[in-house]
Amino acid sequence: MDFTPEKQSPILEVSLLNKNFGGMRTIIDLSFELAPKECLGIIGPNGAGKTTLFNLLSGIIRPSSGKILWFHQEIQKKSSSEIVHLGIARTFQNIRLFKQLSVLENIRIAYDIHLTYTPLQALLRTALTREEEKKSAQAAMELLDVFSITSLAHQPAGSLSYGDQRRLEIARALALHPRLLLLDEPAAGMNESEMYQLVELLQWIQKKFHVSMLLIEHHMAFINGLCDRTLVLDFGTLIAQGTLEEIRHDRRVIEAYLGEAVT
Amino acid sequence: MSKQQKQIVYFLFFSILLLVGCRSSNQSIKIGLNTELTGEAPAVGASCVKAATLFVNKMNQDGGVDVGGKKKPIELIIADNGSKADEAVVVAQRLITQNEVVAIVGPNISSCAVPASEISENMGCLMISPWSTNIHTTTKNDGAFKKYVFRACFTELVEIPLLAQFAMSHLHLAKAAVLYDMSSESPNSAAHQFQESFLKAGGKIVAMETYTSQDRDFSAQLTKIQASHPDILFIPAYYNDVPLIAEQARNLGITAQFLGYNSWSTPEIIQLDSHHYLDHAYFSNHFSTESDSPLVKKFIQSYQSTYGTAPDDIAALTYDTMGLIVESIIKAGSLNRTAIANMMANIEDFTGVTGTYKFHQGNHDPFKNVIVLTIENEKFVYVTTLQPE
Amino acid sequence: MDYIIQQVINAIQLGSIYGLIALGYSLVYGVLSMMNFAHGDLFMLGAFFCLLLEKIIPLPLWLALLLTMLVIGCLGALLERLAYRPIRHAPKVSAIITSLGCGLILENITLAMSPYPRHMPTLFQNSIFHFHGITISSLQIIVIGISLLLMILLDVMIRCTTLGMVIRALAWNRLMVSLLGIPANRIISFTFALGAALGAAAGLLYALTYPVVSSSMGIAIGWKAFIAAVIGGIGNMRGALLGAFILGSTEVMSITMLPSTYRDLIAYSLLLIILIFKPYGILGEPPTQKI
Amino acid sequence: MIRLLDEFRCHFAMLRKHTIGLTRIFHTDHLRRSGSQMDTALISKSSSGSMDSYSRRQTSSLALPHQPSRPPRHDQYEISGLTSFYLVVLGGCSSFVIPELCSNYITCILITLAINAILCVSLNLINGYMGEFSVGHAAFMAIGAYGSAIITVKILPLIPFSLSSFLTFPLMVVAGGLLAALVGIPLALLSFKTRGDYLAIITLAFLMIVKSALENISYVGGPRGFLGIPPLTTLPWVYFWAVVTFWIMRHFIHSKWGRSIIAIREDEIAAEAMGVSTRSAKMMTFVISSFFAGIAGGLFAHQIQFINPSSFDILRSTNILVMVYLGGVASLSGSLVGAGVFTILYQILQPLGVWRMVTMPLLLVLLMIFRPRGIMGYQEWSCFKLKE
Repeated sequence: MDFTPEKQSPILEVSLLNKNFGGMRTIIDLSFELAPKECLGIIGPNGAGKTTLFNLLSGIIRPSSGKILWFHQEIQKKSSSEIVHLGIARTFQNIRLFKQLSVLENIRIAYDIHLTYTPLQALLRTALTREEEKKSAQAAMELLDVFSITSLAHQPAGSLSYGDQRRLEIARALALHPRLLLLDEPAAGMNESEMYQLVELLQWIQKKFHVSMLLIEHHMAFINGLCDRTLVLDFGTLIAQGTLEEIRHDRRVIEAYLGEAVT
Repeated sequence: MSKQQKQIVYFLFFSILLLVGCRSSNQSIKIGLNTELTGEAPAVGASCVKAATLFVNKMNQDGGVDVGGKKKPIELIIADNGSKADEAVVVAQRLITQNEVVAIVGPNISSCAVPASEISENMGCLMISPWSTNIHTTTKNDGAFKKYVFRACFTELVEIPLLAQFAMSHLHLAKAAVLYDMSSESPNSAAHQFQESFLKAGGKIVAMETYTSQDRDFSAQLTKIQASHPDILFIPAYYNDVPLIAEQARNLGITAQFLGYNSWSTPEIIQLDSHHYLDHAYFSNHFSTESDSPLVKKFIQSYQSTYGTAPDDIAALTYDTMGLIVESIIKAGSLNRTAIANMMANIEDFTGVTGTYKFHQGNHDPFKNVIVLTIENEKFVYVTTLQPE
Repeated sequence: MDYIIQQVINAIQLGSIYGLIALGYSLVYGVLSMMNFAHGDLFMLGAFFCLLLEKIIPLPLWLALLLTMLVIGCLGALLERLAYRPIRHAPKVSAIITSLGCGLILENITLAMSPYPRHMPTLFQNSIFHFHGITISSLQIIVIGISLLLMILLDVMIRCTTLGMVIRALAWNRLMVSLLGIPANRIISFTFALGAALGAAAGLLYALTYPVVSSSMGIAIGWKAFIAAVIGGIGNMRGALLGAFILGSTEVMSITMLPSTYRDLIAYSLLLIILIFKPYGILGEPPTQKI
Repeated sequence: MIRLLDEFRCHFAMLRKHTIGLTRIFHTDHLRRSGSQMDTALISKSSSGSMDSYSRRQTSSLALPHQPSRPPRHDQYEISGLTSFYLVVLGGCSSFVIPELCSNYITCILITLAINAILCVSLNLINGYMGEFSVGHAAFMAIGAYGSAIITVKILPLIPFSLSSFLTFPLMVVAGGLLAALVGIPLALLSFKTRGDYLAIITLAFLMIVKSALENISYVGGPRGFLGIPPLTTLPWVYFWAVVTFWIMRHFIHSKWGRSIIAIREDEIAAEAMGVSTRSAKMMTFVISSFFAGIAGGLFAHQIQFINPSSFDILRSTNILVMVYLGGVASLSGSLVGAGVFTILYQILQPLGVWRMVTMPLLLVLLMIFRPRGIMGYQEWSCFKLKE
């Protein structure tokens, strides 16, 4: 099988990744690669280890063994914030916004990784600090405009509707200017039309910002609209990968979803 | 002027008005009482207030104090310092500048008295601590006495060596253990003073154990003390800890003679010791209710009839402090703070309920006898009087 | 050897009293995840109430214990109803501050009413046994006995009864429990009452052992018992006991081996060391968080 | 009689007018924490900014039925930067004038108020902005107090030439603060591993350790206390330090680090996922907070002239906590209000004696029930906000 649409060296290589919680093996010998600008979908039944994989990639938990290479650099031992600085941003399955802060502040906190002033400069509020702060506020507003939630800029993030919260979380991740975006069920809780709007938005984002994407989703239509390739996880192992069409006819995938009786 | 600026001006104007406050003056002699009504030693403050009120009522019934030919009543201003150093400072400042007192009685606890004395000294207002035994209450860093600060009690430098001597020569006991409250200032210094004096007197210290304020379980320390088989157990501790220590010591089988110092003297100690573990314990004190002096008898009688209890040493010392202040006001013949303080320094023969006061040669610590008491039948019983050399 | 055994007895006695108070902290924390800093003052009130009771009508120990537990238990429930329930949904910190405030109120009301320490009357004839240089009093045996009995009763109640199951369920998911038709508020009040009653029992036993009762006794002992609960893993009943005995024996041991001035220094350093290696106490589990 | 009533009503109306005016000056609105002018400017700018047609179509098609965008209110009572500068200068002048005009007692209360405000704002950084619960703040204060006192009393006399206290005093206070900050580091390290209630206990244990250690060090007087500290703390000095503290705090809060600790308060994992290095943010917060607590300690030592370990017990920590939560968490103005209300109430309630100790916590509990965030929780007077 030809895994990569273009013959380029992969930006993310995961090899023989394992994660044990106590005696539970949630990720078993997982290996895959991600090409630049590729959008990779991850599907699998509940408890397959999809979110655990994201937690491993984003440094929230450490793998038991195995390697994660990001531009040929091992990142499996790095902390979450270091990984963000290397260009991997994520969203969460159960939205983790800073709920009491305003929408604008949520974005600005993410944008802060681009600010370069030193603590001393911050305490003295030098010209550089003021200029950078101003720029960051502007950039945050522009980003809100892209997601058309400008009018909500001063609402507390927790008061937003579910769909808006999802979008805000994606906007917040984009403010980090990542090269890889990990989206954990971005369309959960959205209706059909909202979902299609999100697909369009994500397509536009991918083109505009040149980001690769890795997304967990249950809606096949969503995956179909966005992803170049799809990985299927079951009980922590990779049971299939390829285009959606290829997967759809894979025996093991059907077994995993529908049980062994159907062949 | 814009509306906004106007408002700021208003705001500042009102706040300055508020700050300047109101000042009043009338014809009474104001004496401040800076004492510990709350905090770690409320009993001390309560006795202090009782005695001072008793004194003021008596003086006012007699028509007041003769100041330069005019009789003026005394007004007592009672303030609580919460047994805290910073509060004591604020209270001292308030008494001096807001209430415009001519003299301050208290604080009693050294940790409050030392910082408050600095305020009195800087602002030139007489302050007499009835009960503080820390040398730094009346002396500056260089050892010289503060001009405006006195005390009505003897210091531990006088008391403890005499007590150590008493233990050696009267009781003939030479092996001592000490259990003291290390986090309280006075017991801590008394313990170390005792260690020094007792060694000098030829005795032996077999154990020095400590606890911190609020502790109730002393069994571990006492077990350790028991292993060293002392003849004397010296317990410099506040009155509420002593009965507990005594009980736990006796229950553990310690038979040593208990010895205490002036912190024991509150009658509360007897009430707390309902099983008489403290019987025949000796302690040094400022004051004994068994004196034959008519002055003392009269004081005890009026105190008893007013409050229903016998006065303790803090009450007696406060009473004397008030007497000292009035004495120097009469001698000075004016309400000038400096004049009163100068007169105070020259008092050589004031007889109070706790003995005769002498402040000679610029010494602001009075020259007084130490009384030894023992506890028998729920009473403090007079044993002997120790004369300082 | 006698010396060591004597110190071990001292440690057990100290530990069992810390344990009884620590249980109250853990019980309330387990159900509401709230640090009830007023617990130390309920402990103090237990001692005061019993003192008052004995002044009015001299009662035997068991009756005094029951009555004290009952009354202070009700007081605990009242405190929960008046002060803690209105802020149950407020930020966690305001609950902590409220409990600190309630503690101060209780302490200072007692101080205002009774500024002097009081002597606790004895409720039974205390006899002292000496063998081979070791001293044990009947009081010590009774105190340790009652503490252990109460601890076991509580453990059995939490583990084996329906009520205990509901309390444990509340600790996991309060909303779900009320959705199941169980009157969660009443159970929470009851848990508070239970915690307060345990504290009061500890107060009574403490006052019997160290018969001077003062308004400030709650703070000093309360904080120590709280630390004991944390060492063991707060919210965990057995952990609270373990922590209490560890703290008690550390205190006694540091006095035995070193100059007693270093006792607090050592006891609290031990706490820090334990929390460095076991950030959630010895038996405690880190709060699970779904990411 | 009626005339009297009328007069009274007149008076009351006037008073109300002034109060309203005052509240408007210190305008509070938590939704506008980030400053309104800037945002209006940005909205207009970004909407006319360059965006390709695709995205514009997106925008229109994506638009959900939102509430119509609120035009930001313009407030005529907003204090401009220049006015607040004048206010600060005016305060500075009055700090020189007040000790001359008013009694020492008033001066002393104002000094205490300023020291309390510094303590309060430094604790607010940890408890309010970062959302941790520290009960050990008195320990930092103690270290600052002892540190600066040691330098003043023991080390300065060793220097052969004499320096004016005007030069040395700020240095000593800063040295005390630095010492406290140094001791804050291990506590920050512990805060990496633990959170919430357990961290509260760690800070408590830390306080006990510091107090117990001070009691055991005879060099600083042990339980007898440290004597003979010169009375260098004057109203202008504390005013200066309070202004410096609030100024630096204001800048810190509105910097990226300030935002990052607020993010930690809201959600630590999300903050980490947004590139916030929680470790360095926590370290910085603890160091800054303990530094200013140390400064307050140094000022306190040179005000009271006597310090002993029991001055820095749990009760003092509790008092600082009360001020923070009374005034309001995560608010600089709240810290000022909290310290002010606490200090003044404490003096006003003095005639109540023991019952004062009941009234204060009772007020606190009522406040927690009816206004759990404190007087100014999460709100800010405009003079404490930053223009961008």
